[in-house]
Amino acid sequence: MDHLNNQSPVDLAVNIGGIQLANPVMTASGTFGYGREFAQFVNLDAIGGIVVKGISIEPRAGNPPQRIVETPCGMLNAIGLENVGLERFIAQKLPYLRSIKCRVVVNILGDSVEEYAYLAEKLSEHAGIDGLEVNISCPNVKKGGVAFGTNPAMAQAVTEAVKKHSTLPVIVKLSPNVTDIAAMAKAVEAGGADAISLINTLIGMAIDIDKRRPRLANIIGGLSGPAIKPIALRMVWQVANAVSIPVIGIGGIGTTEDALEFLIAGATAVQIGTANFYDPGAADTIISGLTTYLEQHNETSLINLIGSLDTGVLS
Amino acid sequence: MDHLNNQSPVDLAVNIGGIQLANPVMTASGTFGYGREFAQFVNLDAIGGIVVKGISIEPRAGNPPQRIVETPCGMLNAIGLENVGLERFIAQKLPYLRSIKCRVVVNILGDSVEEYAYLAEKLSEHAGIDGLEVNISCPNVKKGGVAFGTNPAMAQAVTEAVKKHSTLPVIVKLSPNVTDIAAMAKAVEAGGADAISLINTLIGMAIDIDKRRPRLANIIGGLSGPAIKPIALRMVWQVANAVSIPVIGIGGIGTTEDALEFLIAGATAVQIGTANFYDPGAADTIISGLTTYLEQHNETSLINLIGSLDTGVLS
Amino acid sequence: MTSIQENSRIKSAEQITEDIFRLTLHAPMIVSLAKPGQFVMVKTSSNLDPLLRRPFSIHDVSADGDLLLLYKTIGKGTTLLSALTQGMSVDLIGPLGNCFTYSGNHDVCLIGGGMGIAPLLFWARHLSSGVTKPGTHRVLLGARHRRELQPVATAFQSLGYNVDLATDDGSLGHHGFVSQLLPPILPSVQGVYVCGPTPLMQEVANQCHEIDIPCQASMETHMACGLGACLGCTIHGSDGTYKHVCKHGPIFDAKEVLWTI
Amino acid sequence: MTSIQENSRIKSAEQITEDIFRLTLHAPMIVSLAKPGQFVMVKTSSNLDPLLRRPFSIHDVSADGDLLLLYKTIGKGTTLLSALTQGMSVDLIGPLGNCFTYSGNHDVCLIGGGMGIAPLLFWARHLSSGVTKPGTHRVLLGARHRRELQPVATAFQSLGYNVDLATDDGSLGHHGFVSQLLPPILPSVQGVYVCGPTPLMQEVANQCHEIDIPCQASMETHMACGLGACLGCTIHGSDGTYKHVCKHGPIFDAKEVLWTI
Ligand SMILES: Cc1cc2nc3c(=O)[nH]c(=O)nc-3n(C[C@H](O)[C@H](O)[C@H](O)COP(=O)(O)OP(=O)(O)OC[C@H]3O[C@@H](n4cnc5c(N)ncnc54)[C@H](O)[C@@H]3O)c2cc1C
Ligand SMILES: Cc1cc2nc3c(=O)[nH]c(=O)nc-3n(C[C@H](O)[C@H](O)[C@H](O)COP(=O)(O)OP(=O)(O)OC[C@H]3O[C@@H](n4cnc5c(N)ncnc54)[C@H](O)[C@@H]3O)c2cc1C
Ligand SMILES: Cc1cc2nc3c(=O)[nH]c(=O)nc-3n(C[C@H](O)[C@H](O)[C@H](O)COP(=O)(O)O)c2cc1C
Ligand SMILES: Cc1cc2nc3c(=O)[nH]c(=O)nc-3n(C[C@H](O)[C@H](O)[C@H](O)COP(=O)(O)O)c2cc1C
Ligand code: FES
Ligand code: FES
Repeated sequence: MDHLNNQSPVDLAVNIGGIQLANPVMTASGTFGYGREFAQFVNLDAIGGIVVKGISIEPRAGNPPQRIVETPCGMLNAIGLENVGLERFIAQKLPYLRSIKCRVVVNILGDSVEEYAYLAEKLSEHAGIDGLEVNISCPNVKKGGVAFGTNPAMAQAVTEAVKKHSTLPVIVKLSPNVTDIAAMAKAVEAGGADAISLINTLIGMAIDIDKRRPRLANIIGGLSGPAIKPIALRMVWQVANAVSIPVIGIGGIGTTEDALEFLIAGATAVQIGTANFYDPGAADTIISGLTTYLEQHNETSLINLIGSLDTGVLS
Repeated sequence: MDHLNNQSPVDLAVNIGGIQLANPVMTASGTFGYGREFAQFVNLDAIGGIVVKGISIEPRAGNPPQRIVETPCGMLNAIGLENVGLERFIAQKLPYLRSIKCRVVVNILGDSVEEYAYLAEKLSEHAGIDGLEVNISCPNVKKGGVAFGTNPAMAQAVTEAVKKHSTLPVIVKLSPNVTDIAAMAKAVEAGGADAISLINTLIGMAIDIDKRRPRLANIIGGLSGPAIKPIALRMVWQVANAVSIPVIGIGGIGTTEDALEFLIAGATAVQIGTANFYDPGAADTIISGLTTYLEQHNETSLINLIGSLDTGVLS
Repeated sequence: MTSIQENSRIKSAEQITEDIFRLTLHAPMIVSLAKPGQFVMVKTSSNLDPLLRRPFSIHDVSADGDLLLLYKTIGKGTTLLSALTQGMSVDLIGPLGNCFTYSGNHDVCLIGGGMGIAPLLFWARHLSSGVTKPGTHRVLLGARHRRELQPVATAFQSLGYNVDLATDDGSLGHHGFVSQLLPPILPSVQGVYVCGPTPLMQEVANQCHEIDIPCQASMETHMACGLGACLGCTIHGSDGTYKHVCKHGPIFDAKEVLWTI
Repeated sequence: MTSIQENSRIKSAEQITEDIFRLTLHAPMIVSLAKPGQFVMVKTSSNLDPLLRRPFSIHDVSADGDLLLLYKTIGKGTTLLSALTQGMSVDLIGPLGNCFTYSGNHDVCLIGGGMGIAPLLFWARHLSSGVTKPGTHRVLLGARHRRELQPVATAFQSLGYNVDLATDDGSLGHHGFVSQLLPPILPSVQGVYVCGPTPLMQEVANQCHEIDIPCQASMETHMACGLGACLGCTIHGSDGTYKHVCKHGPIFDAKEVLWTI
């Protein structure tokens, strides 16, 4: 555990359903490539964990352009789950990830429960992977394309299948596009999830008023960035209060203050997403910012902070 | 219909379920007071319509402070439905509203189906009210506090009750905090709604990291402003495609371009909310901006624009 | 009261200390309407972040239409404001809220702490141009350090006021809280006007309450609109109701405010 | 290729026309790594709106570490950039993407339209310092009006190039599209480099394709990261795959690009 060495008397280490992280700062799937892209901007060895771009069994080409649109304090993306596929991930991306010290979580996606199960099984065979993150925001083609993540029973089924076929800790990543996020969280907890991460993107849209066409070729896309932070924080708080497994907070986190809000709300770790695009050193900045905050507040361990929100009578 | 007089050859008039508006620009409930507050900043006679702050049967004091928090490109509010109540609304606010030329829509809220029905009945007795907007984002106290707007059957029941007790056109205002907005829209259409407006605020949260307390006394609040525009636009597009009654687009609209996106997506009118706070002349600016856009695009009638989105194969 | 939107031009932007600034804006229309104690809502950015306007007391006005703000950089909005320079324009809405009132012909005391000093200069100017002479009123001002206090105090002195000062570090005047200067003075005045941090205002309100001297306090709260439309700017009233600072205030009779929360 | 984050200082901010600007940034670390055709991602705001960095070609570099950008104000980000003045700092990430390549010892033609001229100056400087003399290469530049074209063309001329010009309104050089200047020249060159609006690049790519002359085109697309991480910056490749402009480009062999879409 050499990566836990720390000059500061402050202990940032956390455990996410069996994955021991040197600190709670991870990078979110689809926003940090396969790590290497950021080697010049952050100390990859010092990050709590990297969640790689979502992997499917076969490579996917993704959606036609235009794939991204900037929105007020946010962005829409409709990448269409472009990825190199399982085989090339293992052959071409995993070796580099293995060479860095931080924890590596592989985000997986599929069109059916079977595909998730297959990915879980295959990835469990490889060293250098510390956990799986199950992206359930994908459409279930066998159920008419309804997203796994919008139906508690389907979400539970995927979770069970992945757990059954994998020896790795399993994080299930929730979609925010639901009426009752706590119900979704309870379903995946019942399905055996070791941890929950949230939120994935909110579904949004943008229109080119001169062409009177959607800006995204896919018409709709996923909204991310600071704009969604208040929604993400609310959901993380609700989920942390609804389940007893660890929760990873995601959504608009770009500063130490943002990360602290999620930790105080009950997240055991956080993931930095869109912020990596405009501030590629964000993870580093936040890790040292957390240390400073703890020192200033005379806390020796970050654990004390988690879920420390005081909701007693306010005036 | 003297307010339809217009020097420009461009016709901005629209009809919302029986309410004839000189132009599609309305102001959103809770963001424009009772009109008078903005008399110095906009030409109230020229606005399409004003939706007044939500009215309950009895006056409500609202939530303790802190009630508002700024967020990236947005704000959270937890006003707690503070309002003067039915009686004082009619005695003190309605006379002024009657004196201005634009259409007046009264936003109503209640804790039970019966309360909505009562309000609908009483308000129908007064001249100077052109329509009702039913805020179903409120908790149904008889159903354990689940919001009317998150359950299609409950939403339909409220709509039916209001329709039955009112002679006025009824707009039902949807909550965005649901998995399937189209299902909600269809339910209120089935309940007899004359029009649908959306979106109300998204539930969010903010934390004071030094006090480790929620910033809002109410813990959670409603997110509004430009941050939510992409979500609102997507929902308006989905709803406009799901129902055949007119749709009013709301959410983060602050510029002519924003309003045009919603109209092209299928909204027959728009409401300006949070933008009134930072740009109190926004409604005026947008009305003249719409005229300019139509002139530049050689359109004589705004109607042609509504739902003109071309989602044919994109590349 | 009438308020308008006015695009003002920066005539000067002075940095007083590291984090305190004085901005002179040419805003003749707002100035012509302004009364002491009122505030303006300032657009600090041309973009959507920060989204909302920021409220600032009208620090002073001049006969030729200048409006002064005295402010401290504490976050996004004030930091952006501090980067503006002479000649640039600033969008204002104002004047907003109610104003200080003076029932005439007796001596009063103005007490300001930190940026709470801001509205008091305009009020002092108004009082000095009225029925009474400045010399008979009292002005007590407090701040962290002399650097912060001196330039602001000078403005009161040049109106002819006798000003008593206090600093947290003793670098100018009394070493301690400005409220500690009040007890000996209180019996000789018939009214008090206070603005500053809540503990200061509460302490002054208490002192006044004890010997039944009228006290007006200028309250701060989070605001979205400043226009009475959002209902966001509540404080607790002593009668159990909520008060809206932008509409019922910002100036309140100290007795109307529930100070204990 | 290596890229870094560098906080550059503005050495000069020139306004060329109403909407065209030239920014000279001191960015010695990026300059030391930069190759012609590469771009930088520029933070245009200190706040969260606009959120994303903006991509700009490296227009030119100097031996003492200056990096030039040539840009047109079209929206939020570029408008904010245009308000920056000498001495202010600008956060850059770069150099990013691949670069123009020259296989040596033959004559080539550089064609730029509008802001597409930007990357060509750095490339022209590079070519002129290499094996061949500037005089034997051709440079064709087009823009809307002489005001826009003249100052930029001068920079190429001072490198020793013979520059042919075209303007949309005929105010300087050929009255019409710059691509119309190419046909007589094409047979005498062995390579073409083009950057500009898509119709221009497509037209040039077609002309080159017909007589089988290699053509490199600098492509534009919406980018979130510039680092190969977001996968947002796709264009259609002629082989049916998607290409990522920030990683596979921005310079593409014109044959690799599907121009018909
Ligand atoms: C009626 C009134 C008059 C004021 N007059 C002055 C003055 O003359 N000089 C001066 O320096 N300050 C004054 N303030 C406080 C000033 O409005 C805040 O310091 C300012 O809004 C901070 O903005 P920011 O973006 O820098 O801070 P941030 O912390 O980034 O602001 C975040 C949000 O919190 C709000 N906020 C932060 N601090 C305060 C505060 N103390 N009171 C109310 N809202 C706050 C902001 O308006 C914004 O919505 C006044 C406040 C009110 C209500
Ligand atoms: C590799 C590359 C090099 C470029 N080099 C130059 C240059 O040297 N000079 C120059 O003037 N412009 C250049 N551009 C275009 C420049 O990036 C855009 O003009 C700029 O991003 C517009 O930003 P804005 O905020 O002003 O416009 P807005 O319209 O407000 O931007 C909204 C969004 O659209 C994107 N966008 C807008 N226009 C374009 C465009 N043409 N290409 C890609 N994305 C766009 C923005 O990046 C932003 O995400 C280049 C683009 C790329 C991809
Ligand atoms: C360009 C882009 C690609 C993404 N790809 C994935 C993905 O492959 N799998 C996944 O689970 N989430 C993906 N996400 C979602 C992010 O991991 C994250 O949940 C979301 O962006 C919210 O966090 P943020 O606001 O910090 O970006 C992607 C997000 C973006 C912006
Ligand atoms: C301060 C505030 C108060 C509001 N009060 C009400 C209300 O009483 N009834 C209602 O239906 N919606 C209310 N809303 C929601 C708005 O009418 C609107 O639906 C929402 O703010 C989204 O639009 P916007 O992003 O343009 O603000 C309120 C919003 C705000 C910000
Ligand atoms: S600030 Fe909006 S009502 Fe007072
Ligand atoms: S811009 Fe992000 S991958 Fe190219």
